[in-house]
Amino acid sequence: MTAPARPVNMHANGTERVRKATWRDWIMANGSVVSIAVFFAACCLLFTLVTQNFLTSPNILNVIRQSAPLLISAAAMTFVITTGGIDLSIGSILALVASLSAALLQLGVPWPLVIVLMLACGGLIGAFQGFFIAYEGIPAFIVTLAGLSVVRGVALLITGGYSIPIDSGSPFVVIGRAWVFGLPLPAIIAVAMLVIAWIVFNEARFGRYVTGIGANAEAVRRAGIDTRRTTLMVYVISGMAAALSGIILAGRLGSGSSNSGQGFELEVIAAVVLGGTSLFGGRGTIIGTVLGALTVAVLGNGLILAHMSPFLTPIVTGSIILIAIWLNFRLFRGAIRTR
Amino acid sequence: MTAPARPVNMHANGTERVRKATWRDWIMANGSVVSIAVFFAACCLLFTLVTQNFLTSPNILNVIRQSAPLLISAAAMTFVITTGGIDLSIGSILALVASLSAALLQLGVPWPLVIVLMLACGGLIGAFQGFFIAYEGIPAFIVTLAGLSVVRGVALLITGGYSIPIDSGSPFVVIGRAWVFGLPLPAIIAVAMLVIAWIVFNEARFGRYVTGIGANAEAVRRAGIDTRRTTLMVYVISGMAAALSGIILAGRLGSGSSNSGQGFELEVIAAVVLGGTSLFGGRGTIIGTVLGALTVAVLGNGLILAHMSPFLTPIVTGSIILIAIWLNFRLFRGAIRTR
Amino acid sequence: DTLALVTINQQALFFNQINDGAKEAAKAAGVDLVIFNANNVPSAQNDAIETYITQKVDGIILVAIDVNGVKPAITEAKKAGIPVVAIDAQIPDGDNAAFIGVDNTAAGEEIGKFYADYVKTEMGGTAKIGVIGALNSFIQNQRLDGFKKAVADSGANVTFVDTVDGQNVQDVALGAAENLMTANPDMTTLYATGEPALIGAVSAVDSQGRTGDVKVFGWDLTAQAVKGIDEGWVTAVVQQDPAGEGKAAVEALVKLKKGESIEPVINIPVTIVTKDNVDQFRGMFQ
Amino acid sequence: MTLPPPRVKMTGISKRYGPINTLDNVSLTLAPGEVLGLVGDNGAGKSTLSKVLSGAVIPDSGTIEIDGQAVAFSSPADARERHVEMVYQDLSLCDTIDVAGNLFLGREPRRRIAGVSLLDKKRMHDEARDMLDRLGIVIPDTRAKVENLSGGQRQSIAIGRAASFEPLVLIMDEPTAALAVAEVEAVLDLIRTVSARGVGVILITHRLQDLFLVCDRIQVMYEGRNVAERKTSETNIEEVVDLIVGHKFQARSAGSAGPATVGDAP
Amino acid sequence: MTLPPPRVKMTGISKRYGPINTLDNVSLTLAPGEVLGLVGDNGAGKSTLSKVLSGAVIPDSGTIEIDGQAVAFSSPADARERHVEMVYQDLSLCDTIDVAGNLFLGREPRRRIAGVSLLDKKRMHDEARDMLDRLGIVIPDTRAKVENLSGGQRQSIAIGRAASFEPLVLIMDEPTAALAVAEVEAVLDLIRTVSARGVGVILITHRLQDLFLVCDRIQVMYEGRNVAERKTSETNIEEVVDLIVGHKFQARSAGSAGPATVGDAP
Ligand SMILES: Nc1ncnc2c1ncn2[C@@H]1O[C@H](COP(=O)(O)OP(=O)(O)OP(=O)(O)O)[C@@H](O)[C@H]1O
Ligand SMILES: Nc1ncnc2c1ncn2[C@@H]1O[C@H](COP(=O)(O)OP(=O)(O)OP(=O)(O)O)[C@@H](O)[C@H]1O
Ligand SMILES: O[C@@H]1[C@H](O)[C@H](O)CO[C@H]1O
Ligand SMILES: [Mg+2]
Ligand SMILES: [Mg+2]
Repeated sequence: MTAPARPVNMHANGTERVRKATWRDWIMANGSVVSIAVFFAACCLLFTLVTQNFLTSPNILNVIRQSAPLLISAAAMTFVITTGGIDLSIGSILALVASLSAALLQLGVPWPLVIVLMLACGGLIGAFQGFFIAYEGIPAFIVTLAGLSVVRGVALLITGGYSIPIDSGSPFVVIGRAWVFGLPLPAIIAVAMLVIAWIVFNEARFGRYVTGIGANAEAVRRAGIDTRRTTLMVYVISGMAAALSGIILAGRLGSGSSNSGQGFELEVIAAVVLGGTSLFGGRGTIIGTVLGALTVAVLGNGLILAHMSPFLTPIVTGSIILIAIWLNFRLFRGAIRTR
Repeated sequence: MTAPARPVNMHANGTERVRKATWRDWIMANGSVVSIAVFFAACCLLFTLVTQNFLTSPNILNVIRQSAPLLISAAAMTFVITTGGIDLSIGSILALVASLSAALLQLGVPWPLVIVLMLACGGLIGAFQGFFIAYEGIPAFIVTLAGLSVVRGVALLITGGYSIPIDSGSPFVVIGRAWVFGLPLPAIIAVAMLVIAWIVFNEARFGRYVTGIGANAEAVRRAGIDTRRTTLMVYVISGMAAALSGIILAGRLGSGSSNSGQGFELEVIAAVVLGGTSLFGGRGTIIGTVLGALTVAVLGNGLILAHMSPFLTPIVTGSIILIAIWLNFRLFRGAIRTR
Repeated sequence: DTLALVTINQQALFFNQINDGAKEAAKAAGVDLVIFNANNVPSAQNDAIETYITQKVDGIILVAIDVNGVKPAITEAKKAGIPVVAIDAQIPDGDNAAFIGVDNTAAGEEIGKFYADYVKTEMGGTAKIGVIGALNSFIQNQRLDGFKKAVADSGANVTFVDTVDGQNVQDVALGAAENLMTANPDMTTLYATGEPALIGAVSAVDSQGRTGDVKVFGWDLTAQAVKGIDEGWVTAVVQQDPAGEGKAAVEALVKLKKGESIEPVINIPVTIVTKDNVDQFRGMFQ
Repeated sequence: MTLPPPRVKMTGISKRYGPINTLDNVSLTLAPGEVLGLVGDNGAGKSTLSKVLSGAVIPDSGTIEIDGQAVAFSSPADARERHVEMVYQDLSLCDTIDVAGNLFLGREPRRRIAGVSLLDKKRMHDEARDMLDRLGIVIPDTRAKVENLSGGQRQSIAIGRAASFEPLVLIMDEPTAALAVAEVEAVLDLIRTVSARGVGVILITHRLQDLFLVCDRIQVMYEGRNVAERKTSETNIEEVVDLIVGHKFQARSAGSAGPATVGDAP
Repeated sequence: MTLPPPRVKMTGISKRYGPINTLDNVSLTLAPGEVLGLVGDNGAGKSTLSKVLSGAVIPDSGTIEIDGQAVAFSSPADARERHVEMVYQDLSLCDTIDVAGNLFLGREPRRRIAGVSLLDKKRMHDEARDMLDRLGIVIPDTRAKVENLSGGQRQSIAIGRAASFEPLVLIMDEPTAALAVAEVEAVLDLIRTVSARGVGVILITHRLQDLFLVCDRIQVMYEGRNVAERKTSETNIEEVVDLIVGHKFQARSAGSAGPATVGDAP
């Protein structure tokens, strides 16, 4: 089993077959992330030039603070989508957690307990859905669509449709509003979560198996890995991330309402897909997701700063995204189609 | 190249290896369609028992009339999803067509022209999106999400946020309201569309290539088929179906509003997936889609008839779907997991 | 007897208060009330009305999303001998037996006039105003139109800076309101056309630390709005009487059933809630 | 009288994927009715070169002539129009389509019913059964989806498809890799039959003994380059092995004599 | 003194997929250090039988004993716990994961950083390089995603993975189908090495000449049943061919002598 050394090579050696990888190769290999990064930078540049307030630190901090729930949930959704799954229930979990935490605080439950209970609640809903998906083999789309309906229904039932105020003196609202070292606390939480997500996704076994399941679940199973547990965990993570988003949002709004987070799931999925993660599974990127989410947030912020008419906003937003992605696909085409 | 005849078989022949396929084999092989059919039947039975009016012909006709747009768009969406794509823009196209046709009728454009223009408009939007998806290789989710935003924005711009009435004397409203041979015209249109969709999907080359593209697009391309044109066409069909749905809806409501069809895309996708078409492409069924759409419609109708509290409706709807699909997966497990 | 109430959604307090008022009145009158929530989907309201017609309910209360789009269903109901009472949004030339609610354009003008007077007396006659609207809501558009008209007529020196779309969802409204304030640092007043928009506006002013220099005007009280009024930076809120509307609708249908006649338009007046009269509403939000 | 031009003439074909130079100035010619064996180490570039000829890969540079006429294939459809057919190494089957559907993919027989042209499924299944029988492959049901078939059954379908398109050039990329002994014989027979009809065949295989049963000529690739070409009648397995490996090598598994050890390892 | 129990003893294994009886009462034994050749026609059931042993397929009936102890595998993880490793015919690679990641899938080396255990990527790539070199396969970059590799390169990765898990039973389902000549020799060498260490090896292959280079015993399957078993020393290629095909058959491509025609066709 020793390597067959090749002492007397019979073939005249031509040029070296493999050249050193250049930065161009790197860009092509990471086309989707580079593409969204370029797009993000272009948006920022545009708004900096067009508006006066975009590139001011209060505005930047605002954008990050506003997008904390989006960033956190999108990082979790990257795991879900990379396994080839989807989680449509996160907007509803966010609403349930927001209303339930407001209700519990009103009942006098101490705020640290509320936070722990709410994270557990999100994780439990995720585990429940994950069970049907991973162990019973029901398509994630159906399970989480049912979850979307049921969970928001429960939120509605709890609040009776009323939005429940949270006393602005409660330390709970601090999570949504406080500033620490000149930075908004939600932003700090979001960055911490993103760093953890990046490490788990890229540097830990778990992330490796998540990618593997999306690429070829049967191969991962045959490698002796408990793919069902991994898949279930992914939905637990997603549920907990949605719960954390709900806590931050309730704190920021100072109220819990079953109305929150409508369409949140679509916004999150859009951020993830925009970042280059494939809905077919097997290809995910946390960096891309962060850029995708920030792009969505910056577009929303910048168009208002640019005094865009609200009637034109949806038209312009959609067009910008399409045109920019298109240009990037043209530039980095080599990366996408290697025929 | 003659078949090697096997005159002197050296192996004692045991029992025949392949037995005749039984009905049980058939059920297992068509597990997902059988499963939704059973579920649909169970829902109908339940509502017949629980409510007085469910199984009356006016109610049944009502349900079919109401679900005509859903059925038509779901049939088209089955093609889209079977190629491995998705079309999120259909709710917006429906809204645009509804508002635009109301606006055009108000301007005095003759109704047959309005219909032709609107179908062309839907097809054109579909072709535009299909171009980016099929020829430029941009993920369908991103393209049609941008489309969703832009198209609804245009509808909003046209109506200014108000709804535009259609004169109830106009023959246009006939499309949504007329009865022909004791049947509602929208239902007749829907059935005709479904029959055509079934034939094209199962009995024509086009449907074959649609399935093939979802299963292995490169294999279909290597077979010399123009996969890009086929893919583009699928979005044209979807756009035209959404336009037809919009025409029927505008006729039925006698009004065009940029608000119509909110979340329609999700409802349509849910019907398709519930019917057993795979979001990963390659496996689609028109019969399943019809059953899926009717199930969604019957659940909505039956729960109203049963006077379900609006607080419980989302909870009950979601739970019924989940539990029923789960039971069916358990019963027909063999069909889904052949390990 | 069974009455059916078809509503828009259950995520705005306003609609739930209609439900509560109607439920109570139904109980008092000894009739059953069933409620259908259309979840913001216009055609779902038609579907529900048609279903109730086949079921032959005795009356329908309707909070319409698309006021034109529900007309055929109302006509059907009328043909089937089922009276329909519209709440909150009037049906133009509709076959409904009655309308109960606020004249949104008129009330928009009312708060607009109040606003203009406030600018003249308290702000030296000039102000810049940003609007948080819900472009997808027919009546909220009317409220904005009425408001703008009254302000223009008043001759006050008011500049409308930007209108942002809160889409009738709290968190969307919040983000939009925050960005609106960043975009217009010199903005001195805010107008929110409905409940989610106002909650978003109030949270935004609070979180941006602008309670000192931005005055908020809007529609529909909530606990947060009451607090803002107490603290002095929410100036005026148009309060409708949704529970009263629900109650009136049930009572009207009961009357019709008895063969009595009712007014085709029952205007429920609005109250402009300020620091002076907020106490009488406080009880609703404990 | 001039010689007839070769059926296929590929000149100076190069293709780079990122840092790796997959094909470096490769040429290939094929006469009508000739069977060319294309061999080389794993990763030598055989599949990529043949995909260039089938239109599935577009080369960075180089020219292709078919029957003396320059062509530029921008898709497999173009190559197919010139009657170039290929059995791909990855088989290129649609897993969720049935056996007959895969065999006929792209040229489904149709019949007209009330003016509309629909698939003639009965004919598809009947003819599919014939094709399979001819290749001697046992597949119980032409209505079975190919995803559940065994490796060899899948490969047979890919071969059956390419062979029955009436090609002028037939490229087979390791067509017998998964086949059992009788099926291999059937494929070799098939190659002999079609080449006798004037079809040019390119056979890529690692079963070197097969080369000597059907090929007229053998072309060897090494790390993306042409390195040698031999008439089958003028070489033997030992030389071909050495050419593929790049140095003296003894491989009993290739059918050559001698002990099965690495020739020059200590 | 009693004889040691066989390493593997499968008895009465049956498996039905819908109408087709894929395995019908099949048995198999394997001694420690033995190399068993499992052969049969395409679709005979070889892959299904070996998947039963690797835990990837759950049989309808039948028993498995490992070292005399009854086991019931409900997943590949169970089989792996008993040190049964398999090279699957479809390779079972994750296309979007790199070469090293696929080689180490399921037992990635890790290092602790600040108390958290993270992938030791450097070690993975270094060891991956060693493993590949040992198998004599040329893959320029262990960071390349496997989706872009050639057929033979992919197969080498699947083999490298199974072999380096220190198995007691190693099942190889057509491991050399896509390999070039030197790589085939390396795999045969590998089989000899591991069996000498006491590993029981099941080799499924259609390259019949290889059987005689490494196998101790040959088991033949036909249409889902056991039909014959021979010591390698007591049979020859011709007999094995006849057993596989089910009747007298001459196949020159199998390495047997005589003209390459179907024995009994007219
Ligand atoms: N799409 C692609 N992207 C990147 N590299 C590629 C691509 N296709 C092929 N390669 C590389 O080009 C080289 C040649 O591959 P090819 O498949 O042509 O080899 P081959 O001679 O057919 O080998 P085998 O005998 O193993 O099938 C390999 O190193 C492979 O990794
Ligand atoms: N999951 C499945 N569903 C239905 N049929 C199956 C399934 N798996 C295998 N079969 C059938 O069982 C039979 C045996 O397949 P198997 O893959 O075991 O054959 P094999 O002996 O390995 O053949 P080959 O030499 O071609 O690889 C085939 O006819 C195949 O179609
Ligand atoms: O009148 C109501 C309330 O003001 C609420 O804002 C929701 O929308 C309107 O229909
Ligand atoms: Mg190859
Ligand atoms: Mg096999």
